[in-house]
Amino acid sequence: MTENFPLYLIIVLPLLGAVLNLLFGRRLGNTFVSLVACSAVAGAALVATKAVLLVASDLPDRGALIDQLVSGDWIVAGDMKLQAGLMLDRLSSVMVMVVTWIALLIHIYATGYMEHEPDFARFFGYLNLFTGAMLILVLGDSLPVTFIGWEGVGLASYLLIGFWYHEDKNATAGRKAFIVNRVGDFGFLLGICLLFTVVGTVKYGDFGSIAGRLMTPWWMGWPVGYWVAILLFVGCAGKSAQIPLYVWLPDAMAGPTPVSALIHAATMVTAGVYVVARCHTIFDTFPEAAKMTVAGVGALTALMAATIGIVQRDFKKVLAYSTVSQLGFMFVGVGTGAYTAGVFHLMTHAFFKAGLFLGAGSVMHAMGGEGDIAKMGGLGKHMPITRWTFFIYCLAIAGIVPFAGFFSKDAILAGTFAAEFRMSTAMSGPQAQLVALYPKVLWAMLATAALCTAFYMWRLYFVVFTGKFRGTSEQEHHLHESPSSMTLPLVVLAVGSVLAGLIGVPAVMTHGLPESVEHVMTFFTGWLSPAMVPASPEPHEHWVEWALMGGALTISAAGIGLAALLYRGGISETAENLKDKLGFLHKLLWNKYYVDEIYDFLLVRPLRRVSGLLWKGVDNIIIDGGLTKIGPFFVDIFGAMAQRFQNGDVQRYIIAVMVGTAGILFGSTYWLAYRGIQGEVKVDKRSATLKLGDPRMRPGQLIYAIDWDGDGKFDDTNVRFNSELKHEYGSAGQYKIVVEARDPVWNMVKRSDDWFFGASVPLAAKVE
Amino acid sequence: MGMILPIVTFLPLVGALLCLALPREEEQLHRSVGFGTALVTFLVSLLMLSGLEPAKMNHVVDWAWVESLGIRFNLGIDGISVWLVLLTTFLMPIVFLSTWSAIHDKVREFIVAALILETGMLGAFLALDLFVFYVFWEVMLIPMYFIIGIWGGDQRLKAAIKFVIYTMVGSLLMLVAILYVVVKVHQVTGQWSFALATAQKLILSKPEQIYLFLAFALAFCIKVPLFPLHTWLPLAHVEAPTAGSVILASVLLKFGPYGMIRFAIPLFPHAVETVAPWLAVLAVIGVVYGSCVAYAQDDVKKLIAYSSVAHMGFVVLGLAMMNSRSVNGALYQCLAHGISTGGLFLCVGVLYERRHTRKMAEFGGLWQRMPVFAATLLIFTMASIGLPGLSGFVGEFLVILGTFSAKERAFEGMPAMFENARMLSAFAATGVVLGAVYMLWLFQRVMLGPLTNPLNRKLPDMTARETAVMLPMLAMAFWLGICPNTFLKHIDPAVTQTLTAFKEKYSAGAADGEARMLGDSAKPKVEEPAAPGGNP
Amino acid sequence: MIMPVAKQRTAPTEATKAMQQLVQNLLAVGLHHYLILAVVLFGIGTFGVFMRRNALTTLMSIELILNGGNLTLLAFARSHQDMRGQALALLVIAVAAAEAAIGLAIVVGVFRNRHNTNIDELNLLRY
Amino acid sequence: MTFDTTDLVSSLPLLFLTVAGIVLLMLDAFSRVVLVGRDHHLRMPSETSEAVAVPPPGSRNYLMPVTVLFLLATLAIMVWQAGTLPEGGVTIYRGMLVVDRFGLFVSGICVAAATLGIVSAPAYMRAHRMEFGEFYALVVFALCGMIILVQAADLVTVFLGIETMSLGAYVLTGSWRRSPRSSEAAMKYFLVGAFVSGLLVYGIALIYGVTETTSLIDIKRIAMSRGAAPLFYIGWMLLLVSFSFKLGVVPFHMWAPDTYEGAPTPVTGFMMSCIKAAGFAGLIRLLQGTLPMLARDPFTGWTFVLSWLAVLSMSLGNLAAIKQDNVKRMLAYSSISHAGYLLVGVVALGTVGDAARGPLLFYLASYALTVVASMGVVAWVGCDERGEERVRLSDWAGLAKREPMAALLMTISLLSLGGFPPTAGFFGKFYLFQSALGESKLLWLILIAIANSLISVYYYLRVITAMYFREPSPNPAITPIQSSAMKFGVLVSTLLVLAMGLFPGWLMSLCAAAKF
Repeated sequence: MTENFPLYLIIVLPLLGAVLNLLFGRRLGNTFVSLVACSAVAGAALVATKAVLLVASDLPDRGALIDQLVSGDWIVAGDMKLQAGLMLDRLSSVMVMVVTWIALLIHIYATGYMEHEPDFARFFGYLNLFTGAMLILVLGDSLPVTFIGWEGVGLASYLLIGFWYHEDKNATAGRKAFIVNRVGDFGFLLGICLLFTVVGTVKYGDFGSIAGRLMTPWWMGWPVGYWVAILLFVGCAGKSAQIPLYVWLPDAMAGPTPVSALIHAATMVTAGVYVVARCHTIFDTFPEAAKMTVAGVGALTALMAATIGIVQRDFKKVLAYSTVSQLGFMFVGVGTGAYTAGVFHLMTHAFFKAGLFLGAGSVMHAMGGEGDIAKMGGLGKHMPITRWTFFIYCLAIAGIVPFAGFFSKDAILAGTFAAEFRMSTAMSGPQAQLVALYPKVLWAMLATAALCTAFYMWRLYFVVFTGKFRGTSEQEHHLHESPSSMTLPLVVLAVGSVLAGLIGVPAVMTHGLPESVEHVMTFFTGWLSPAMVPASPEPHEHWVEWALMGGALTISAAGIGLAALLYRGGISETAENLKDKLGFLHKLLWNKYYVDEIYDFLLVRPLRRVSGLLWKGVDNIIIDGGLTKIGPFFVDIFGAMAQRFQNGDVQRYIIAVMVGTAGILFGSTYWLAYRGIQGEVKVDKRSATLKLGDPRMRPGQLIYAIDWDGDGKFDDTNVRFNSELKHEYGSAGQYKIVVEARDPVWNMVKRSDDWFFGASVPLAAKVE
Repeated sequence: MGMILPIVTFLPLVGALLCLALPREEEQLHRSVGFGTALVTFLVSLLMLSGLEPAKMNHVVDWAWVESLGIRFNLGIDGISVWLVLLTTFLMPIVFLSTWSAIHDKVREFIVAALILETGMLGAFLALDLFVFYVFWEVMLIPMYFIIGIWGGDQRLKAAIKFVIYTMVGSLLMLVAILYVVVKVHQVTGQWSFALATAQKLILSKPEQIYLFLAFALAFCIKVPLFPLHTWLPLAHVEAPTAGSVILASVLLKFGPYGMIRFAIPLFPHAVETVAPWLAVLAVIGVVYGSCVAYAQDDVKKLIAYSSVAHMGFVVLGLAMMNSRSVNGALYQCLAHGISTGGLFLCVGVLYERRHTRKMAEFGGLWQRMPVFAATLLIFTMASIGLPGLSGFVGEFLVILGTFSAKERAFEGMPAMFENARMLSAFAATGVVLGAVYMLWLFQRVMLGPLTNPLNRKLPDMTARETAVMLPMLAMAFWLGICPNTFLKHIDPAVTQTLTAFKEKYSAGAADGEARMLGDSAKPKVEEPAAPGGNP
Repeated sequence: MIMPVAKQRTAPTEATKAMQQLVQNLLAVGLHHYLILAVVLFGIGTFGVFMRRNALTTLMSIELILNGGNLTLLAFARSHQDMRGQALALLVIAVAAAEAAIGLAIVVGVFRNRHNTNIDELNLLRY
Repeated sequence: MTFDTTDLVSSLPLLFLTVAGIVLLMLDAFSRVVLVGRDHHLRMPSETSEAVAVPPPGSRNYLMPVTVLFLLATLAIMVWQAGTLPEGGVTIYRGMLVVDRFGLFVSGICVAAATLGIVSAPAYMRAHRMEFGEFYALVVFALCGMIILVQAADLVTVFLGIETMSLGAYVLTGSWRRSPRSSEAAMKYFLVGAFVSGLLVYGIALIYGVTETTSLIDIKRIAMSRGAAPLFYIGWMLLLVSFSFKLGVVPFHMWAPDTYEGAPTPVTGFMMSCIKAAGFAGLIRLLQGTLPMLARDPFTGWTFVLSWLAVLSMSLGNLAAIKQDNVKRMLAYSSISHAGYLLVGVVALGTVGDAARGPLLFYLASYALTVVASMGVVAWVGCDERGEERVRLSDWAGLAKREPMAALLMTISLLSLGGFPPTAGFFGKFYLFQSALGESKLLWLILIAIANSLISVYYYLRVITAMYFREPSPNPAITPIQSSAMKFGVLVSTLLVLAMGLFPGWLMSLCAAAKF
């Protein structure tokens, strides 16, 4: 782990490009901008490739390139010292390669796609910014550094979704994305805090040794590792659009299509998967409940999004739900411990999903920005490259052998089917059986989702590229194939979609092939397995694997076939009939299970209402109108009284003087006597001790008479004392004591049982 | 170097006097003098950094002032105050530059008021004598009152009076508390001394400490402002001119936390165990509440003002937690908030100068007309909501982390204070989400969407002067986000030192009954207090 | 006890004795009588100040009050066989005279401005 | 009976002032007087058609400088005397007066405040068409009374001092003869004052009756040896009442707002500063010299009574002031509340001891100077074309635009009254509260005082608000009085207020040295 390499170049180059483009791009023209943007990313890609080669060749299996970004400490606070550095190991190598190269392709694509955009420079600035931030995310050597990139990509995503800010809809979509991501970040941040608090480190390099400390029970009987994992997963669910935080991603399609391809399909949204894989030590914490949660959420998301995808009509929305669904797949992968499979799917998905989006962009480019697939159709003949690349992507995502999607999806499905959660070892009886059944349930959900995926992807393909054109004649007139800057990336990605899967072929299939071929074909597993010690047990016997593969293929084929049945050559009448028959279901799916509405009802509107209430009610009325007005109110009232009293009548003035004089005389004497009868009684068997007067009083000022037994007759009279007086009682009982104090100067008398001017002073003795 | 602190403190005052000597009509000259003075002050104040030993007081001056009462003109700087001082001196030239065209009425008066205000702020940050601190603390008040009242908006009278009255409520009680402490010191030692160092050695009984702490804390919490003492702030912010809002948000609010960590907490450690949990709860309420109320606003400035309530809630939370992470975070958040909110107010000033309104509904889609401005506002918005890499993140992160990792006992031997620190932390962290909610709402309503209002069609982008105002702020926003250790390397040792001293004093135990000085356990009480008038 | 008592010229009868005793008792006024008289004077003065509206009457009532004080002073001075009280009384009389003069001047001033001297109509200045 | 020369030398300031007063009276009396009828230039409001003796305008301008010279000379004599005084002072005129540093200090405050105050008088009188030549002589005579009062060592001189002071003040209050307000103010002041004089005489008589003496030292001795008799108490209460009346302490304050409002502004300033200073000095001497043994008892001692009077004065004064929109009347109420703060100092004197006297004197000095400055500005602000004072808040609106100097100086004065640093008022309050806190029993009183000064800040700020934040009223009728002497006087007093706040040390040492 000591190898030094200028990793910072990988992030600095795109960031530099961003700065240049944002600051000077407008003045320097589009050519310059595209040159800067593409060469920055290309530079990063080259440096990254060099670094990855270094990792592959010169480092031991679990080694990593590291680069101390800030010399010394980054944040120092008392006993806490955080460093900020970059780290390139095998896992991040995969990500870096995917991010840099796909980013480069999309940059190139965007130079064509955004050609006529007035804010060309801004767009590329943001895109470069995103690339830089994504690379920080990927390369960060600790959770805080990752978090910097994490938020950075969030910002870039916000900016790019709202790139066409002239429309409120786009700006709102951007805001929604950012805020939903923030909800995730809330968990992520707390996860970092918890991890740091309990374990004392947030560096990935130290994660190998923290498993023991993660076992500490923490809350509700679960180990701390579980909570850390859950909190981190909240962040991942936000970024990677999982239930319940997926709602932003479909809206995010408001951004330019290259953005959707790069950020909302290929790279950023997979960051959550990356983090789960990266922190697998934490997720592996016994009893793996966190992983079960991850897998469950992933499967649910995969299924839910896939079903929604079936009925959507917006080109990019379908792709968006597909992305959500595929991300669910990946989470099931990492959640069941098949980390390699998850990351593998991440990689292959990057190719074909980016391709799908770019294809969509190409189509919409030709359609003049139209996104409704109902208005397309028969585009295949106008745009052959787009069509055929799209065809390949669809095969890939549907999981047809030997396209990329088949292998990665199969790896996940197989991994899921084979998974055993260690929680079952901690349980017995039916509970254990339930846990054991859990992977199978997940598998079934994924299989259903895969069916849906194949169906809606091919529905998309058929509706868009086959049949008759359903748009306006003007649109038809303009239909054309996209420029080469756009088609080139399509082709490259198509090639990738075909080939990428071949480096992760399951072992059963490569059995018997030449060793070098086998090495290449199982390269991916071998590449990652040292970094990600596989937690899942050995896979099943070969026939099970073959059967699973066959099943998956069958499911995909079934989906494609169904789609062909209903949509080949345009939207068939059967499809329309089906829609009418299943009206309720269609409506539910069309409205995306009403999740947005539910959120609006449960969160957004209450927040707005509560905010208004707090402001108008608490702030303005209670605090400002009430609490801070009480004082002034009384001041005002008393002020008015004081003022009104001064009515200008001299005689009243003189009377006030006399009353004041009398008041002084009375007050000073009355209070003396009054204070004089304040006292307490202490009882000790038959004798009671009476303590009277204020200790601060001059002694001997008052003359007391005391009635010890409350019979109305004073037992002791003419007593002058200022400390204590004792009395012996003859018999036991409760006695009331009455004291009378007399001020000899004024003969002002105050009895402890009179009610004049102030409460009476109860004195009593209870003797035994 | 020995004289640098008084020089820095009084340079603005000299500038103010210079302005008074110049003829009233020379407005441009006055502006230049104001700007020049502030700039020179900033440059001179940078010298303070050289060779600064953060854990102790540097460049101390200790001059006799009112000798018979033991009042000494005692200034010093350590890691806690140095960045706050630099923040002040850094902001003032910017403020002067930003008001170049915004203030065109009574220019001389404005320059003089602002310069006097600067002297007050610097003095209060530097004072090591309770009396000197109080004097500077109050000196700040009146120029600010004038700045709000003369150059403010429609409701400026109400705002100015409210500002002063609120502040006075706290500061008068603080005055009583200061007097009480000093009288106690005198009763124990026989010496009159207002020195912070002496007062820090005084150990009082626990109830006394609680009352005195509350008296101090009230003053500081009003300044912060802590919920529910915050209602002066939105009004003052909204009505104040841009310069006033910037100074108010960036510097004046910082006196709350500064006073807490410098005075209230070290002086009355045994009160902390009782009061701090309440402060923490109020702070968290402030975070959530401020955020929610900010979301309900339709006035740009008011929204930012309420965001200050939320952000400063983090600061108080950090202080109340009393561990080195959170306190560092709190102080860091002070700086970050100074830059980001100051920047936001400067942005509002740019808008206000063009349109003379701050209603969000009046704007929308300004990005088309003012891209540079939009970028600036965006960066400050992001800094404000704590995007990593910008100023807001480090402080919030440290506070949340510090709170989350707070042990039940801030120190060994203290009673359990924070059984639910994690809950507090979680609630505070919702502020991160809510911050995004209201700030992005603001940004969208002002900058994004269609440009519908015809009055906005011809708005010019930022001028060169305005850009010059923003650039240093932007640079600082990035610097604070990227290289936190530039600042933490000074703050951290000082915080550690303060907490060590706190622990030391705490473990000496509260006095029962008679007050005593730290270090001497059983000193006989001095019989008759000597005359404060210094009778021979 | 201090005041002169009527001299007896012829041998008295029982009746005259009784009468004389009565007279003597009546005339044998002591310190307290003077003090009570002073209080009465003081009280009448105060009552006058409280009740009368005319500024001049009020002035005269104040003179009564001052005289009550003077009488007390003189009584005590006589009782203490001390001249200081007498001197003080003289001083008070002098000052009272000055006060009266000034008072009258003020009354005149008021009258010139308002044409009456009722003190309860002096209400330009209030609240 | 021969006069001791030391008597004459020691009472030199008093004698000098008396002579000065007579000289001024002569100068005025022999100035030219013309008889005028109902002159339309002067616009007498009076309905009477009688001719009035009115001196030609400007004929007596020289009186003010002459008076100032006299007062400065007196001040010089006092300074010289203070240097030569033995410790503990000199008792002169057979125990009637005592010349000590305390007395000299307070006399010095009075004379200095009067000097700074009267420089604004000629311009004021000219502007308000109230040529009144006796003004200066009366001021000087009232000052004589004050000096007698603060130096009094005997009830006789106490009475004499109070009366001399008051008689001068009565006349001065009514000196604006054509103003119904002025004469009404004088009438009210006089009636209540004379009534209270009666109480004073009666109180003195009772004390004399019980103790058989009028000398304060003897009274102290006798009271301490015999204990207190009811009559003594009553007498003492009556003395307290009459002092409270002079000081404007609630509930004996009711004359004060009316009188202060109605009196010509320089006279108001003179009364607020000098009479308050002299009255408090007399009260301190009376209480500390006569009744120290009673002070420490919290219930029967005078501290108990005075602390409640202090609470009442502070609160009522501030509460009523907050409702005023007449600046002069507001300052009158504020002076009532300041009497309350000062009473806190007196209470501290009783509980804490001699150490509290310095702060009290400091407060007196700072208040006297501040009041002189603020009243100077009130005079400066001006009058309408009929010569009526314009003292409503609305008249002050936008003063900063019309008269920036006046507004600035007034602001400083008001800040001082409100207790903002770095002014004398702040340090005065600070010092006072600090000394009072020496006895923790008084914490409650200080908290009330603090609450009150918060209220007071509000109404002082209202004036500043009006001056700076509001636009000038469109009515152009208000003409500021342009007089360099007045401006000079206000400026000097304001600078002194600032200097006392910034460098209070010199005054503190003077205060501390001002002992019996």
